[in-house]
Amino acid sequence: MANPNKNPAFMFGYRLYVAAFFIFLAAPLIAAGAFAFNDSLFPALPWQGFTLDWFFNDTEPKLGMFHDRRLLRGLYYSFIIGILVSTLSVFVGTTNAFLFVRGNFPAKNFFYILMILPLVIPGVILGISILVLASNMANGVEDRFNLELEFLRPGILLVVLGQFSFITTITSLVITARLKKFDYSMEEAALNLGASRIQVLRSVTLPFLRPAMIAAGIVGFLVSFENFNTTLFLVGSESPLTITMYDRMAKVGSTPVLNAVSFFLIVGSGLLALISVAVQRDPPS
Amino acid sequence: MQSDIKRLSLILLFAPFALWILLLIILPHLGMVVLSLREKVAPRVYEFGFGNYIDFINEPIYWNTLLRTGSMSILVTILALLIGFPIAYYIAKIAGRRSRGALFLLCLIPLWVSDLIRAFGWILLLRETGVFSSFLQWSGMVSEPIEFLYNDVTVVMGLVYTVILFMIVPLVSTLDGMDDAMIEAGYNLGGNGYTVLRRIIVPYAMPGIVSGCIVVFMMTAGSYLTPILLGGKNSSWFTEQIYDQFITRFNWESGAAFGFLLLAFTSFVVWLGLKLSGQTLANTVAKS
Amino acid sequence: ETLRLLTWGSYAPEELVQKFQEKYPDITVEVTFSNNEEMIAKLRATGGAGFDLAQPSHDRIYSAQLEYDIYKPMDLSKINTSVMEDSHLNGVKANTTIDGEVYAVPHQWGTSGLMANKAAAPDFKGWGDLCDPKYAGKTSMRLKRTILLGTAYSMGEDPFAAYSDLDKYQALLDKVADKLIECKSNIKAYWKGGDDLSAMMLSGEVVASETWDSTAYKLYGQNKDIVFVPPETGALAWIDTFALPRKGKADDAAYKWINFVLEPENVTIMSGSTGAIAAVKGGLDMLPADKKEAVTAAFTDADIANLKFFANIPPGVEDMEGKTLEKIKAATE
Amino acid sequence: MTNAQDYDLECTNLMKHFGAVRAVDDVSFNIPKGSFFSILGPSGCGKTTLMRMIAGFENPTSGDIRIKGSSVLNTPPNKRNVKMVFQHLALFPMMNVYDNIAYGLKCNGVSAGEIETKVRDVLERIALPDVAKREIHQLSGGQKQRIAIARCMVLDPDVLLLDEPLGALDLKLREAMKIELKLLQHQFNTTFIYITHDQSEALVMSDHVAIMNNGKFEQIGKPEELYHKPDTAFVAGFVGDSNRWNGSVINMDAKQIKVETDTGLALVCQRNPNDGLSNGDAVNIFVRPEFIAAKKTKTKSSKDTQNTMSGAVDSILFNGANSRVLVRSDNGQLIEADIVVTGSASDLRSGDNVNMSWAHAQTMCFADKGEFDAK
Amino acid sequence: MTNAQDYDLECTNLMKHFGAVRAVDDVSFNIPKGSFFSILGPSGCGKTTLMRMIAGFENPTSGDIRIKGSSVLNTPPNKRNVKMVFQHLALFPMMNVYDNIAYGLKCNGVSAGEIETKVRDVLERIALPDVAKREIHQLSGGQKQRIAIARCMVLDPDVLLLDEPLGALDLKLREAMKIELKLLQHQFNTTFIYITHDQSEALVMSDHVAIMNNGKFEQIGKPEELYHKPDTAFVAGFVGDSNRWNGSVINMDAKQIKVETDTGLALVCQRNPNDGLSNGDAVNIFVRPEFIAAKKTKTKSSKDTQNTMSGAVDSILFNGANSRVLVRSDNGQLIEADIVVTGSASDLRSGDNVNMSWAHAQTMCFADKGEFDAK
Ligand SMILES: Nc1ncnc2c1ncn2[C@@H]1O[C@H](COP(=O)(O)OP(=O)(O)OP(=O)(O)O)[C@@H](O)[C@H]1O
Ligand SMILES: Nc1ncnc2c1ncn2[C@@H]1O[C@H](COP(=O)(O)OP(=O)(O)OP(=O)(O)O)[C@@H](O)[C@H]1O
Ligand SMILES: NCCCCNCCCN
Ligand SMILES: [Mg+2]
Ligand SMILES: [Mg+2]
Repeated sequence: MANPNKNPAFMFGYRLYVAAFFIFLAAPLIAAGAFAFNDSLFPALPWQGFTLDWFFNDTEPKLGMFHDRRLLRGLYYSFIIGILVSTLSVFVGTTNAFLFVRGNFPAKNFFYILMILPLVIPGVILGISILVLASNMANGVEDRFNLELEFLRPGILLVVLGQFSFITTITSLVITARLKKFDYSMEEAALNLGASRIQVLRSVTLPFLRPAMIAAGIVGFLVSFENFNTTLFLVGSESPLTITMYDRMAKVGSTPVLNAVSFFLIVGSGLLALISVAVQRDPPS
Repeated sequence: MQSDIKRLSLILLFAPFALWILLLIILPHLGMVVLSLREKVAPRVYEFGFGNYIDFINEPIYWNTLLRTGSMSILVTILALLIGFPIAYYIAKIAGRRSRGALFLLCLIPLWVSDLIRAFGWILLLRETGVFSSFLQWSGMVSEPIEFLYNDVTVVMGLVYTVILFMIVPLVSTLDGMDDAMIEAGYNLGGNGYTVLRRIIVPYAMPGIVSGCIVVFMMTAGSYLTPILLGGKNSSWFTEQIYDQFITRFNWESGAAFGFLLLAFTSFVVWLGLKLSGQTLANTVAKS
Repeated sequence: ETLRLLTWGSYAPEELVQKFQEKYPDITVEVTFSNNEEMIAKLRATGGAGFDLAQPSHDRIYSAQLEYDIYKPMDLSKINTSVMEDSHLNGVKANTTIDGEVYAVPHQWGTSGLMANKAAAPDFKGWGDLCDPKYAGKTSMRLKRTILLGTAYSMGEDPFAAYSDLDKYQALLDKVADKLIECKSNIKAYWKGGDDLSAMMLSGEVVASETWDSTAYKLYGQNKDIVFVPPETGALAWIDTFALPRKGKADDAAYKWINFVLEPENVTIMSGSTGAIAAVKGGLDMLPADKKEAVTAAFTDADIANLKFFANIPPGVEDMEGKTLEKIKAATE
Repeated sequence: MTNAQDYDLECTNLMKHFGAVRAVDDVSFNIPKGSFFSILGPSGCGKTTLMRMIAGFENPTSGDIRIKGSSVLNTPPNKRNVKMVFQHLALFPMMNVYDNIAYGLKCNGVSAGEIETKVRDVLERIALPDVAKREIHQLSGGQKQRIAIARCMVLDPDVLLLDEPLGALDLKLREAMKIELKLLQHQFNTTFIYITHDQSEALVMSDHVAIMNNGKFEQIGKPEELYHKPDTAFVAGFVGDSNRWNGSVINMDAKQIKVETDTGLALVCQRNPNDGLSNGDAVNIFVRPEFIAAKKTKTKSSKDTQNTMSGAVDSILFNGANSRVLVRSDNGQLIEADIVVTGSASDLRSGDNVNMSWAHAQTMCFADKGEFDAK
Repeated sequence: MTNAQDYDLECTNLMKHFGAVRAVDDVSFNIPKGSFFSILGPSGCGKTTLMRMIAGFENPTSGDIRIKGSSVLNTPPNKRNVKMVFQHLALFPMMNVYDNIAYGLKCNGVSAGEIETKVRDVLERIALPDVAKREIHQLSGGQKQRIAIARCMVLDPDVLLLDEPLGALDLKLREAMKIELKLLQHQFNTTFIYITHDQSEALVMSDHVAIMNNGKFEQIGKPEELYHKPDTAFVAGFVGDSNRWNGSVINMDAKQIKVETDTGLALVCQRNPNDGLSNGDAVNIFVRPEFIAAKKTKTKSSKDTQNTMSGAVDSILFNGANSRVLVRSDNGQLIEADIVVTGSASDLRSGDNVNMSWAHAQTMCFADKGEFDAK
């Protein structure tokens, strides 16, 4: 305990503040989740009784989320995008980690700052700048060669690239931090014991990085899953879940099915977050 | 031969980095700047010029919105720091070993749920017929329903809510690295609670504070959903302005100019903050 | 084969989609919900790719096509135009013909006007009433061009007539902006989609609002006090259309969908979902009973005669209106 | 407590319990003005807890702490005139040397001019006059150490607490700092309370040493007393190296005890007046290596005031001045004795037969409390 | 190189330059089969660099390295049969003990069955038969140490290199592991090359020790030789404690040198045959504390084979068996001598007048190369 201030009244107040803060943190999530079980057509008070219809019912008007094809398709796209983004960004994050921890090249500091930059560029701007570039290229090619490069048009690929552009910074930082803790002599020890360079990488270095790679992958997946700002500009006809939900909310009308999705996501993300924390925990040494 | 291999592997490692930064960050931003320098003179006819920027300067609505976004983002950053610091301190320094991990996790959970759901939750709580208002009426504290939504205070609160985790996480990690003995030494040498906070804890946590502030400020200035969904009739956010240029006005040229202006403006604020606090990007954001 | 639909919320009820897919088992329907501005923006970004059928309103096709070239001409021979109400069909054709090619056909029509809760606001009748201090804090509107036009009418002007002289139109817009800025304090919130409006009306948070008639009809089903009020200066009429994005890849499926939803029993399902009236002969009668009741409760023949159809937006106007809206949004009371 | 003023620090019946753990268990002691007092004990015995109570970071469960005669139980840590040097020093990395030292003075509201003078002065006294403007990370380990002490001493404390301040240093530096610390204490003439689990630190530097075990003080005394006249088996075993046998009392008089070891050896030990032993009791017997003379067999000269034993040299642990010989006694036990290796022909060699002898007076014997069973 | 096979490792004129730094500077040595060879030197003298060249992690600037008679300069590190125990051990935390030990065997393509046998076997030999399934973090410091050695030994290396493997351990454990390492080396009967800057480690364990300074070997010899017959002033000063004077040669014969110290003292030193000294040369004189007898003044018994000096006891550095007395000689210099403190009345006390004496033969004298000027 690092607070010699043992004044009990002060500590009580402090604890109360901390408790209030966590209530503040949880409140909207609880609200968003709880109304999923309200047997009403509107996500609002009064409480009409408990129901699971918003998850499992298969007929309108109370179409449950597991029967709502559009939501499920959004979920599916989110999933695909998340997997692609996290795989790609873990890969590049890993090469970046090696580059910046092991590599020695001119202007390394400058490049390192470049690597961090995407994290602080507003997502909206990342989205539009990539949209603009891709469209310009596509239009240019179309005008000149009369060739339609469909992959440069809003769609899954651009969404993946847009999210990848800043999620890679996150994965790079996570994996770099781990690689910095790597005791280089471990590689020398493996070489000394007779392993080839490839064997060293496969049996010592990568296994050491694995927890960070898994954690980075999960973080990347979750950030991708919840991303809105960047995706908004890059989405084509395959909308991921956040966009689907937003459209539903803003253009159709929200029913508690959105709460059901929220509940589902809160629980799912919570579990994933727990896993990522668990894999990263080092054994006590 | 040894050095050839080294060079080759350096190139192989550099390639993905270079492709990423060049194709997804640098070129798009250059493209955006180039686009922003195109003036529309007639349908499908464009000319090079600073017209979009001149429009921005000539139209108080635009720069007012940018200033408003900037100042509210600074306010949100300060509030997040003030609210988050005691929490981070509690987690890093006061909570017991086991509850520390749990509290930290609790802090993170909202992070993994999208803005949309969080804003949705707030709407359910705060609307005139929402949970709060109903509760206040039920408890007899008020007789009329109260609308908590659609005002700047709610927007600020919602933004603080959305970003505070990005303040707490770097703070916890810097405070965690601080030897408890340092605080005790501060008291032992005669400091009171306030001196220890001001002269020891805060200076020590400075990299974390700055890092948290940068990320929070940038996220706030760049946020879209929260101000849109919780904001009232008077609240406009610069990202919304950009969105409108792109989406409802089909004016990509001025949208690109706005995007560039937002980036330049926020970067300037961050640069100023770094200068004032004597920190650098590399030893703050990169560390957390 | 996939049919990618870019349309309004509720314009592709699940029931109908299922039915369509049963009829054409090799076609899967994917729906993206949008609104007029976003439809154009999306198609502009994709250069007209990514979607096979879009449903912008009749007034939003001509200039968008001129400027961004996002649609392809329609092959009317593949559409069962005979079921369509001629006036609508001809109106839309007139609005969307460029170089002799027709770019859209009508689907449903409806009006933008007012909605009021009769119990709380019995004498609500014109656009101007939204700014009546009597209802301070209890009215709402959508900050889009409809309210600009409506307010212009309520001030005794004819905005569509002013389209021909953009300077005059700008002057009008400035007047309208002043009026709406002054009105701001009276408004509770600007609604953004059908949903927040419904919630505010049903909960009683607002008692009157600018609205699409279809939203009002839906609410009428829940609360008979909530009715659509055609403004005394005339409701603004719109026709949502079918248009083919330039790089759509499933034109046949698109035509199939168009013909399919114009079949009488499907019209009823569609209107049940949207609240709008199909632009087919006898469309009004194909409304489900409750909607029809709502329409008849709302409209007299005089109101129908007084409809003001949205005129094509000439180039430049969109920008002027956009700026005006921004000004209103940014103004502080 | 008549002349309480002679003591800088008095602790009476001090206790600290953490739940079921009695970290500090009824400890009383007084420390006279200006002395160097060490607390020596194994890890986890409660040393740090005791020190933290004195500094005010923990509240005692019961008992009293008096500084310069008045109780400080209700004085908050920042008001006690007891300064502390932390194990990892806890220098403030965001301040330079000057600011680190000036910190306490600033907290006390001392004027800038006076601060300047005092800091210069204390830097002179620790022989580092030129480092004022350095950052902490630019100092060597030993310099940091001295700055940490200076930072406290500039405040002129009644008592300076040092919690294993040498623990983090490397071997050579630790040796050098031992001497230096003692000199600094002379310099400042302030009471130092020094915590350590390294006996050589405690023995070399201290005027008095308290041996702590399991939250209790086992013995307080001068270093030589502890080494030569330990009160308990724990102290005998913990302070200094020794050869140890377990055995039992055969018979005894007022001055001597005859014991037989478990290995069948008969030994005569010095009697410790209050040992409370009686015939047949289990005992631990200790003999320090430096008191065992190991001589080649030909030189046979045992007096009857000595215990003797014969064996063969198993190995020589050559370590310069600290060399040892390991002798395997005839009944198979390994015995350690100090030897001087001169490099000449007279040195012992592996395999030599030797006689070992040591005085009865150097044979220590204590009731066996089971402390050494685990080994 | 006729019987090269008798040497496990030969280095000839080995050099390694990093830019202007000559980390290893023309070093040659041969290590006979099965011996325990230590390299002892101050930090930064090039020990690690030398070892890394042997292991293949650095290429020598010039010179040759031969293992079992054949040069390994062109053999990559993973093909050299030289295994290495790293300072922080570098055990693989993501593998358990078994997999750590099996790692090298797997890399060599040994069959699973054989691996099993070999790992069991080596675990037996390091007396840890039951830890195979443990994770690394479940081991104590000493156990980790032994696993790191086992991991190398299971590969049956020609030479085992150990780079300060005890550096990270705490004091007590380090003492215990010293003995243990020596035993393990006996066990495996493999050549160990052991790097350290701690002289007591080198002296206690090694068959031969090389003293390294500034990239060069100053002397190679048995521990006793280095201690008692150092070749250079550096070795005399670095190995063991000593009292040192600077002085100059007055006159000399084949066996002895007469010197006068800068403080005016006349001393007689043992002559080292190849010291290359002549009259008037500046010299460093060393005397080890354990050879100085400090007796109370009444016992005056100086022989003419001894140097003598009188003074008064300044302080007693009591440290049990390693106690020292600091005597202030009549001309003001502080001299350290070992004493045995028995706790009896005959012990020296501060202020006692004493005579100090030591044999001419124990007085070492070397040409002054300026190494000690800085002090
Ligand atoms: N805050 C605490 N809560 C519970 N138990 C504690 C606390 N602080 C110390 N202890 C326990 O009290 C006992 C004494 O701890 P203390 O830190 O005083 O030992 P120490 O003698 O300083 O040990 P070391 O030499 O390892 O520093 C230990 O058993 C420890 O686990
Ligand atoms: N890769 C390198 N580049 C440049 N100089 C180096 C390199 N490695 C070592 N040196 C220098 O070579 C000298 C010898 O270093 P080395 O690590 O061999 O010393 P050491 O004897 O092992 O020291 P220690 O006991 O501190 O480990 C030092 O001056 C060091 O700074
Ligand atoms: N300004 C034209 C409005 C067109 C509205 N279409 C409305 C569909 C609502 N569900
Ligand atoms: Mg302690
Ligand atoms: Mg080294």
